[in-house]
Amino acid sequence: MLKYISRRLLYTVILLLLVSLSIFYIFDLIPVDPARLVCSKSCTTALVEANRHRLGLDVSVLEQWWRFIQGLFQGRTYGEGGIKDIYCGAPSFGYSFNRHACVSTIMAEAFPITLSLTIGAFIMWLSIGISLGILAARKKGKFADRASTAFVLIGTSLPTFITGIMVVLFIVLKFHLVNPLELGDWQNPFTNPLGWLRTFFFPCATLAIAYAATYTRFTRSNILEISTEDYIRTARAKGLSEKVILRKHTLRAALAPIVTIAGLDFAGLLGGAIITEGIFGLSGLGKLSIKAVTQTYDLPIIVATTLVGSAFVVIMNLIVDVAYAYIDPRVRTT
Amino acid sequence: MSKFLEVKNLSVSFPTEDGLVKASNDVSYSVDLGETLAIVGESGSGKSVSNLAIMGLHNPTMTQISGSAWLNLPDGPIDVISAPAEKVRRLRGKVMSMIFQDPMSALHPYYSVGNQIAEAWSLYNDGSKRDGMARAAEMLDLVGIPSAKDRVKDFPHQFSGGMRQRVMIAMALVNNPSLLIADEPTTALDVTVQSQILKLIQEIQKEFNMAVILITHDLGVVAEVADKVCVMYGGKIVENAGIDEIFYRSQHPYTIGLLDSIPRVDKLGSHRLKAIPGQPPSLIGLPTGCAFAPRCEFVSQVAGSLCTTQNPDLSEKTTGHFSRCFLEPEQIVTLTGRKASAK
Amino acid sequence: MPKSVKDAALIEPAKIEGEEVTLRTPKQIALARFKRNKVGPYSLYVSLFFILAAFFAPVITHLWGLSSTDIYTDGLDEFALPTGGFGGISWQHPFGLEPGAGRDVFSMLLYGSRISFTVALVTSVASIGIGMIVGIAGGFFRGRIDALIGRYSDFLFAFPSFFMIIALSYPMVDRVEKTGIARGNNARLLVLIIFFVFFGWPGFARLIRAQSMSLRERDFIMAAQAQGASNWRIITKEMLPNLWPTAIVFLSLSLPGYLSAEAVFSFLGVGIQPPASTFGLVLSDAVKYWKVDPSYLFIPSAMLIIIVLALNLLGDAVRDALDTKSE
Amino acid sequence: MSVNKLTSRRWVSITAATALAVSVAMVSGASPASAAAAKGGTLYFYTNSEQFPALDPTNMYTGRDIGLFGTYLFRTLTSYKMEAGSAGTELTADLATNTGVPSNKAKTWKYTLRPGVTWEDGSAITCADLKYGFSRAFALDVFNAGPTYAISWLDIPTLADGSSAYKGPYKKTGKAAYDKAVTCSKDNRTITYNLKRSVPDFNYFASYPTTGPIKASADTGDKYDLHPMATGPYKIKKYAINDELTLVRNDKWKKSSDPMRKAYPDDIVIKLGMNEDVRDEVDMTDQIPNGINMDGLQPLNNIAYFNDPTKAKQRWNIVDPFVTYLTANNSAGHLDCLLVRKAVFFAYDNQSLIDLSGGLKYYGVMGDNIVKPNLGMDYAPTKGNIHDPNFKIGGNPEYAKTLLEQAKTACPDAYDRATNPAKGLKYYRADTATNKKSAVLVEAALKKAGFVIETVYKPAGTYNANLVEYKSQTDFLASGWAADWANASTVIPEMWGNGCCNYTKNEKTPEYAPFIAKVNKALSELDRKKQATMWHELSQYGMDQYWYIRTVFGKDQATWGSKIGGMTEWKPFSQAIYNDLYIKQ
Repeated sequence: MLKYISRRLLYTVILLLLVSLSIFYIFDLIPVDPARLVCSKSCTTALVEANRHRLGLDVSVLEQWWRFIQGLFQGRTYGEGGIKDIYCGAPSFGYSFNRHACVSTIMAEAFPITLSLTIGAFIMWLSIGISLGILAARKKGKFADRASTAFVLIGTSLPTFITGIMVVLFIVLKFHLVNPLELGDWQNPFTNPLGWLRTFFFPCATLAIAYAATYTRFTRSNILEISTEDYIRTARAKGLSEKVILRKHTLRAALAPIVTIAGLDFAGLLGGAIITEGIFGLSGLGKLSIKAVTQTYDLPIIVATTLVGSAFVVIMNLIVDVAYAYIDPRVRTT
Repeated sequence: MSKFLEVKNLSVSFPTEDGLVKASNDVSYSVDLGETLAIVGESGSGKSVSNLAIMGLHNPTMTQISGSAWLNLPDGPIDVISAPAEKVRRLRGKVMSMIFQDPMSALHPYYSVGNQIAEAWSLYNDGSKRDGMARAAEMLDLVGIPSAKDRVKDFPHQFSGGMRQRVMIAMALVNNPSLLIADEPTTALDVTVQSQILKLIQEIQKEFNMAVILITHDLGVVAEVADKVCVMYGGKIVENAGIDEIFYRSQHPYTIGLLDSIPRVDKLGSHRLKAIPGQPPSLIGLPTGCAFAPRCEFVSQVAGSLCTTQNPDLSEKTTGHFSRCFLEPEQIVTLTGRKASAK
Repeated sequence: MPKSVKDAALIEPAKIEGEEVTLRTPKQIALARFKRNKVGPYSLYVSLFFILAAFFAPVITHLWGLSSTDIYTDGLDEFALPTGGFGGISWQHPFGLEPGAGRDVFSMLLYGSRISFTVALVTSVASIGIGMIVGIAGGFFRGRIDALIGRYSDFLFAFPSFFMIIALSYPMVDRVEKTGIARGNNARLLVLIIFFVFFGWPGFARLIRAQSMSLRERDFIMAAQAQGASNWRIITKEMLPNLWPTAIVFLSLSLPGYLSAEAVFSFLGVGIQPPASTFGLVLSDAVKYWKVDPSYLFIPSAMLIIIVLALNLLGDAVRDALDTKSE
Repeated sequence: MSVNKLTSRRWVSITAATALAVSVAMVSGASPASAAAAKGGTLYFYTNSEQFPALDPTNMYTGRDIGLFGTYLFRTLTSYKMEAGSAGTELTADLATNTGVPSNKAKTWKYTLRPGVTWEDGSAITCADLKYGFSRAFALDVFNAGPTYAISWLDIPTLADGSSAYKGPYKKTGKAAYDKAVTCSKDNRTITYNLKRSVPDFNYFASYPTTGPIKASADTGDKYDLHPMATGPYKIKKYAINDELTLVRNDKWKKSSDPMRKAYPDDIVIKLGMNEDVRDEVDMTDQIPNGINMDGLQPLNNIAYFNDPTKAKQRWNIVDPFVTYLTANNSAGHLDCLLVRKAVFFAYDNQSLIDLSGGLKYYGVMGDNIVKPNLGMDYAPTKGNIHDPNFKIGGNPEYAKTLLEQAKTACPDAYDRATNPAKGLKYYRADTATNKKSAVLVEAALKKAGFVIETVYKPAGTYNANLVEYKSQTDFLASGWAADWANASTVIPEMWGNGCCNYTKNEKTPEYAPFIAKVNKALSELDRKKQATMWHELSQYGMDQYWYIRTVFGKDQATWGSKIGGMTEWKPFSQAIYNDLYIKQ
């Protein structure tokens, strides 16, 4: 197992290196010149060149990438050549001249927000999705089945930018549940759990609405499928009660594959929930990255957020595989 | 009324879009402690259905059941068909157990075999998890799994098919049940393993004095272990008799056909295997009359094309030997005798 | 024990112990099961209705005497809001007028769903096509091909596709326009589809790969191999017929997914642009008007919900019908 | 500074400088504080923007921010009087003892610091701080958003590539020249600026934070933006982008050295990154009674809000300093044909476009000049354009067609581009929701007149930065401008001449040379009245050329909570007199 994990870790590192290199190359292809973007109106060629140097874009893509990798381990000084030097310690993801801060600092501020949002939403959608899925499977073909399917599907069919706005306008603000000034305020869940809950409950619920349907349907169909398995009949033949069979036998097997999709969804969200964060004023990774990509064209932030996003996916893939091996003994030994 | 299990007029049917499927039709049989009853038939003959109903393992929403199945327990008889589901559940695993055809899929892949056996044990016994595992090891040892103590923590996929069936048996017997229903327990196994398993069932039956119902399509298996035999065809019992009666004086053309289709060591080299012509009943457009009539080579022997117009009753041809055929025992003897001469 | 048991009636035709004994083909069985499903046929009719409506948008709007590009400013007040109740709903404008620009919402939605369906359909079909080929190649030939495909799809999975689409859509559209293949919205449509397919196929390929790996071990494939059938023959004659049910289910479930995805990207300003009017564009515009013109938000929302719901339920019904295991 | 006001009403895009409004501005709703102003409480602002374009004074060029932070955080040598009405457009001394002493034909300006003025750390503000602050604007590689008047005015040699010989305080180059141009007295309290040419308006420029003091020892370069040192009555406690900016009282600030600032609230919190729909709902339901919406409402919500009689005292609708316009690309291969440009003008459906953005009442009215009437004497109505009998506000496609028909023979190339389906006109626009909607109207109206037009959407965030590049590719650009102070010299040369932001590409047209000659003459004209007449002529000249196809005189609305007291318009910025704001107890 240990050998397996270490081999996977190595693979993960290689994959991340490749992804980061591709990101550098892809963004080099984009016909937007960040050096010109930050050039003032009295822009001269010399100034553009100076900007390019300051942004570290005056070397080949490969070297840019290499410097980036070095910076990750050694820290890096930005804006050499006269002006006050800016040093970002390891792991340095770069310096954002738009936000006047080291990207690692910015990311460190945004990450707990995104993490809270993701974990909260994850717990909510899993509990909603799985419990409705169980309900639907047990009442297959009956009203409860159809009602729960319709409920989650309606929730999913509307894009988040509609459901989110609805939640804010018609629930949160309408009933004065959260002071609009505190909307999106970061609260430490350990020192102020209530405040944290106030900030994150509704955004999490919005995301959960969007995701729950997949899990309801997945749970339902898996339970129905597993119910026909021979070993469930065996369990019944043993004299186990239906409750125990569902809990111990059916669910264990039916929910095991959910680990995979849940892990990937979770990792995907860790990269940022752009729309939800925007609506609820949460300054998480999603809002950070979308602004960098569409507005400021802040290359260091783009690289950092995309890389962190894909790191989550890759690492979560690893975790999922290990977790799956833990759950399913058949995978463990092969 | 002293047999341990008495099944009376048990009918099991499934309502479907195309109509009511009478999978098991007015079936009656009995089996006593220490006795092995074999139920024989091709796939689709309804041989499993009635036993699943006895175990309460049928899908209650999709099944219609009539008739009764009495278990004569020490504290009084109980009809498992009409008893409340919860009461029947409390009998499962304790009084009656069942093992299934495919040991590959009948064990939960995520739990160790010891865990699964211990779970069955702890349902009816007080004791810690450790006690349960100890008991599981004991049972695995009993069913002949080598170094059972080390293997309790192994998972089903780490066992071979035969070993898994042994695990199933261990699990079924962990609470010393009085009735064991074995549904094609050897079908999915290698021939060499088959007889080992059958031997195991036999031994255990003796040791625990159980009633055993062995469901199979394989008359070879029946010959090895059964005391009496029910032959089923098209959802009905067509012949019901003691083992010797069935093998040496079978009264139904279907049984005769089945017997002819198995290799016989005692007649090695001297006979050719014969298949029953035609298909098992498709049950679509089944002719009025005997369900076996379309495949029966003796139809012409019955006067007035009775076979195709009227369904014969299950009647006692000789003492304790029931058959569902218009032909009388003498006729069968002559007919098969003529056949025998051909062999 | 009774001596004789009187037979009650004939055994009803159909199945016993859940084993098929009829002579129907799998297709017929699936069809019968689908028809038996209470929701399936209705969701099919609803989906077909909307798809046909989208396809015949020009005809329908013409018959109604409308145009999706005409501006009915007469129906707007000094602040460009529709006059009359419920967003200006009338016989002439059954879904009312678009606040601001004054287009007919009915024809906007018809034409819009046309684009949305195009994106969803083309993307799904293309993803399935590529996924099928790659999945079979990986699952059937295994070895180095499989490893290569696996690594590549790992790479694509790890890629933050969402940002890539957002960041790259402008330059990509530029490039497409420069090649002269397509211009304007057609170029954007093309780019969106390319992106969706590019990041979409690995998911389906994995599914197919797993299936073809298990199919490969099945007796009938072994039998075909034993008879010396060529790989090509095995794939086309033996594997494909067993894989298409998966493809159909995937199709019916990915359609609504891509409909929503298109909506989200339009909302974020990537993808199709006005004067076209996809669901995403209309909805993201309607959010701004919810207070003064709620029906402008309600109608497209309801329409999208109905379509997505119908497609999802259709997918479920198809899956249930093709699933040989359940029931 | 160019603006892209048509795109949205959010303040990020309104990055132009200030305007001196001398005409009568329409103020509705707002009335001078009737209740007694009181100290205390927390004053909230909220905005959709995630961060301020700049908090670093050197980079600060947004009118609103100059007013806001000039009141609360940064003191400058001079300041506009924080008073209602036209008094607000007058300068007063702030850090300095007077509004400046010009000499040598206004080529030398001298300021002396007021005694007792300090930094937030208690140290005294010195001439060296002023000199250092002024020098930072030369470091264009670090600060690129502020005004650049300092570079073009100070008596420092210019290099061959047009840039200044002095490269700012972070580099050694040209330091001697700067030290000569800006000098400090021995007591470090008096600063002297030596300019290349006469600049009688230098005192106005001295109200810009970019001219204010920066303490060299506290300068952190690029990072200074996150926590600039305060000289005003408040200092920064927390600035978290996308979260909030919190100002608390600066206990080193002394009323005795600053008679002007009132500093009523105890704290000022600016909530950043609030969703637009949430923000509008907050306004409409008064959920933050002691808060002010910094952005204005979205057009539709704006209408709903202004129709609500209970909100009468929580809103105003004023004429803002901006002119928004549609620039034609006058270069060859584009719209180098007056007839085609005119045809576009007459084909335009201005009514629908204005309705879309809030109607004549809230968005603005059609303009007839590049100079807005707010500018006073420099504005005069022009002839032609919207006064042409053929002009219809909803568009006159028939007339446009006849003009196009004439163009067919007069300038076949431009005609071909405008009408050939294979070519067609291109309109580069920022990719925003409102633009998408208006594009529908623009395309429909032009198609009606026989044009072929395609809207090309460009990323909103980088749109302004790329205007220089776009201007030669597109046929139209939408933008906006406000005068830096009350002289058309900060408008006409900048927009049509060789100033910063001429996107018309008119340099190669035959009409340009005579125009620029007249502009230069006007710039050097010392008689203000004569100069105004010259500006009238020049605006008529440019409008006749249709270098700008259409102009709109914009309006601006503000809304605030029920507990906000003291909301009065501050003319130079079309913002509140922040100094007067207080929380009603």
